[in-house]
Amino acid sequence: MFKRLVQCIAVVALALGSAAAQADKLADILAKGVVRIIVFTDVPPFSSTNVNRELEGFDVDLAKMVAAALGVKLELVSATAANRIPYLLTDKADMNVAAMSVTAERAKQVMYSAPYADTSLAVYGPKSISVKSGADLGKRKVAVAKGTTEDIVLTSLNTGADIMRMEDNATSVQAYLSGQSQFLAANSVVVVELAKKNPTKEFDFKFALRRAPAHITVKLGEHNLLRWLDTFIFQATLTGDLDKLHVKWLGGPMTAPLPPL
Amino acid sequence: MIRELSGTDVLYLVMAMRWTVFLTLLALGGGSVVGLVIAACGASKNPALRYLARGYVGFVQGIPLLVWLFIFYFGLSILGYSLPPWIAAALGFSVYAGAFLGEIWRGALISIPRTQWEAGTAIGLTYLEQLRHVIIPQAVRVAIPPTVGFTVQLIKNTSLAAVIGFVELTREGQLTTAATFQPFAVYLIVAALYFCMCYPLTRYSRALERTRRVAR
Amino acid sequence: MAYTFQFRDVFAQRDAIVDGLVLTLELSAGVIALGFAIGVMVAAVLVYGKPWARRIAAGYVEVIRNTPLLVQLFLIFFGLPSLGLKLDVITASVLALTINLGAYTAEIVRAGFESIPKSQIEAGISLGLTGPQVFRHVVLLPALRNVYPSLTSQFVLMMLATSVVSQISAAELFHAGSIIQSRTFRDFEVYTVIAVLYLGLSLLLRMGFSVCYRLFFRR
Amino acid sequence: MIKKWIQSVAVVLLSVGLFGPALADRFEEIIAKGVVRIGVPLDVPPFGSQNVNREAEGFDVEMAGMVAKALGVKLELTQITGANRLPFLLTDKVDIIISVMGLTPERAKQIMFTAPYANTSLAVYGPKNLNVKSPADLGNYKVAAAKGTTQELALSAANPKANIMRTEDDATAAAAYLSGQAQIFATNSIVAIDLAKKNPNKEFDLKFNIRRSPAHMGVKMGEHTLVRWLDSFIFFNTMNTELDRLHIKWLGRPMEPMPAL
Repeated sequence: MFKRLVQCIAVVALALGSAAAQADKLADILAKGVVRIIVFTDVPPFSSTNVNRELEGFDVDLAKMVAAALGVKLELVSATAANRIPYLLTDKADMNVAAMSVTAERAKQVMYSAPYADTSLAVYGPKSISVKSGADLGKRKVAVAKGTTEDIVLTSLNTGADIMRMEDNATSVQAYLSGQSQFLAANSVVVVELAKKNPTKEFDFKFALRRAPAHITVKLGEHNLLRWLDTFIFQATLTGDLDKLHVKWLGGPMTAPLPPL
Repeated sequence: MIRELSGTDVLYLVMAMRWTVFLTLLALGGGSVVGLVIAACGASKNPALRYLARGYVGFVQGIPLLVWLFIFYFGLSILGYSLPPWIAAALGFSVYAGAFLGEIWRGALISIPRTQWEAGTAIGLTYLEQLRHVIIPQAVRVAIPPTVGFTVQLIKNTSLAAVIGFVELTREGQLTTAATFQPFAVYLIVAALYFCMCYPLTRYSRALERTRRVAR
Repeated sequence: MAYTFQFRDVFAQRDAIVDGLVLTLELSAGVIALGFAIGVMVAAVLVYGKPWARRIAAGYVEVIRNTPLLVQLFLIFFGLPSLGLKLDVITASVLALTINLGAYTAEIVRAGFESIPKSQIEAGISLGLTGPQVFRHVVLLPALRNVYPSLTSQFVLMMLATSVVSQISAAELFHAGSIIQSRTFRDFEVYTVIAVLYLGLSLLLRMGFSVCYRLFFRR
Repeated sequence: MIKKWIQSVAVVLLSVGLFGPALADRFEEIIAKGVVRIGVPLDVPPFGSQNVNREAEGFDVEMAGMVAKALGVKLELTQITGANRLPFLLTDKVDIIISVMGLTPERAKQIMFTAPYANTSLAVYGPKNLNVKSPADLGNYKVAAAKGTTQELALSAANPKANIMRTEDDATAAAAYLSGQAQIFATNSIVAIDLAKKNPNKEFDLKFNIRRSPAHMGVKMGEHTLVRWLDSFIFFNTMNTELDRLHIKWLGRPMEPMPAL
């Protein structure tokens, strides 16, 4: 009798459990009490390891806020730019807080939340050269990491400038620091960090290529979770918590209200 | 936006009393049915039935009335049975009033001396017949004053039906308060109206009790 | 329709619930003790007092029993300050609940007193007992025994009724529940937890009272 | 053998019964039935209250009428309270709640919020001689606030040590302040202005603003078509200045731009 009762309960629990797991990611997270969030390990100031090999940065703080607001435990999953989407799609994580900006291409695979961090892509150079738009660049050299959004936007401007398409961010920065190029096209956040480390070099803002806000992403079809994240970001914007993260990690408050998604 | 408390408000408060009365009647009707069963079980010779009645009373009285209304209106909805508010209220109040009435009436039944039962048995009546012809007529006299007393409490407790959408006297008072921001004045009026409903009943129960005592 | 119960958010705030539970217990204990004392005194006045005292006592009982507890609470909390007497939340709560319970208790105990035949009292006096002795042994204890079930029912009801003081922000069990409810929107979970706790409290109280019964009335 | 068979039947029945084919989409259901059931408060002026003839009126009530009209269906208003609005929504007794709900990520785990439709701001009031300029200055002063409201939540979060008197509703909080049971009163700015007019001998000095507190509609978790429609409805009515008209009519001032959800 007792055994049968236990069996029955087990059956019900199983039915409930499995159904909940299939039903919906948000319900699933709440039921398990753990949220698994993808962050970078090598993109300061968004997420990188400190001297004690602990992850820290804007995204890490935000991930903590997400877990706290959900009332569940946080499990950070570190990933690279290349595998952050596959991790999400194969259910190795529930969401991606890895400074991802919107492209129509990526939006075919993942869903974007409202933007949470305000960064922009811009062209920087020495103070002495007056440049206010792409046309002012003339035939000067601009270093850029190839295939990035900076590269795509700068190329599409068709300025006639000499675009030095370097292998990655680090080499394009090196090209600018060594004087091989007069200008550098990069993310504003990266430039803030660079300026701190290289006080002798001038990083004067010339003109903006475009704003590139960062978004949280979830698997296609997880509407409940996405709506929750939008709500969370709305609230964090309103209470000023997001602004605090901007000041702490990006060196200044949010410039303007982020555009809605 | 905040308006003054006016005579019309008082009029509407008076009119809200009809819901209070309706809900009270609903509770008394349903509660009597449940209460009779509980009282009969509680006064029976079968110990299992007695325990059942006692368990029911302890369980029901231990849970706030608000929760009972919640269970019948929202709880059943979760299970897929959606009831109209007044049926949910009728069920919730019946369960609740049944426990109290059952307890009161059980007390009245067992206050009838054993010898009366034995006399019934002696002339060959069954348990139900004994109840009907011998015990209940006597017990009713004992039971009426506390029953009326409980009705007075019930009248005030119907205010909890606001949680499932009824606008009876207390809720009407709350709504008026919200629009006028004068809780003090509004609740004094509400108190006076409750007093008008309850006091005559209390007087009546007093009178009944006196005649009973005289009769004894 | 299916609803998935999620108790995590509710249990995350168990400290508030425990604090509320403790306050409900304290309030109930204090109010039952005080209300009982007042009730016995008023009942004595009702049955054995002088006519004018009887009338005052009857007036008190009628007014309290025929008006809602919430209104009595509001009068004490919001009304008295205009007369210059400002009571804090807990004092006002205890006062309102005590006055309320006193009236109900008086009514019940009065019935008990009246169930004691005059002849018994006369017998007590003729045995040479003093007035207080007669009151205690011949009137009070037997009277209480007669009305014990309704008396304890009333006390349990009072425990449940303490929830009304949440209206003026006393942080008892129901208040804790509704705060959590308004934060998490987990209404069903909160109400379930609160209902179970109240049920537990009332069962405990009933057990306590039946132990008391054995202690006092079955020597 | 039979036992096992019964078990599997039970499992199937359970999973079908509890998590069977998803219920029809609520939005389509509303259109098909020709009725939308909306829960509004009647105890929160100026959003919802009864006028002297017991007709429902207020910002939320008018909003509900606009929603029904835009959907082209009949409106069925249900009066709800803070204590029962969620059960009404979760047990399908109403389709939408329009009841000056403030959004929090915690609440968003249970229902979905639309874009904001009304802009209110919450503030703290007191007598002139009290020197209070921020939540930190509250010290031991007793602050009356209706429990579960955004002002109460925000104050509790800003200063967990504040001596907050959590009353049943706004009217009770006002009574506490007027009777002197509380020294400070946290409420909606509109309510405070009205109260100050009615009680000229009591001081309602603005101490500090707590925060903006937009109001959102709520729908059941998973009703994405409905929430998207409501978002579009709100966007549309922002653009054609209908929302602005409602703000002026009920809140006495035009709408300020609101953050997007």
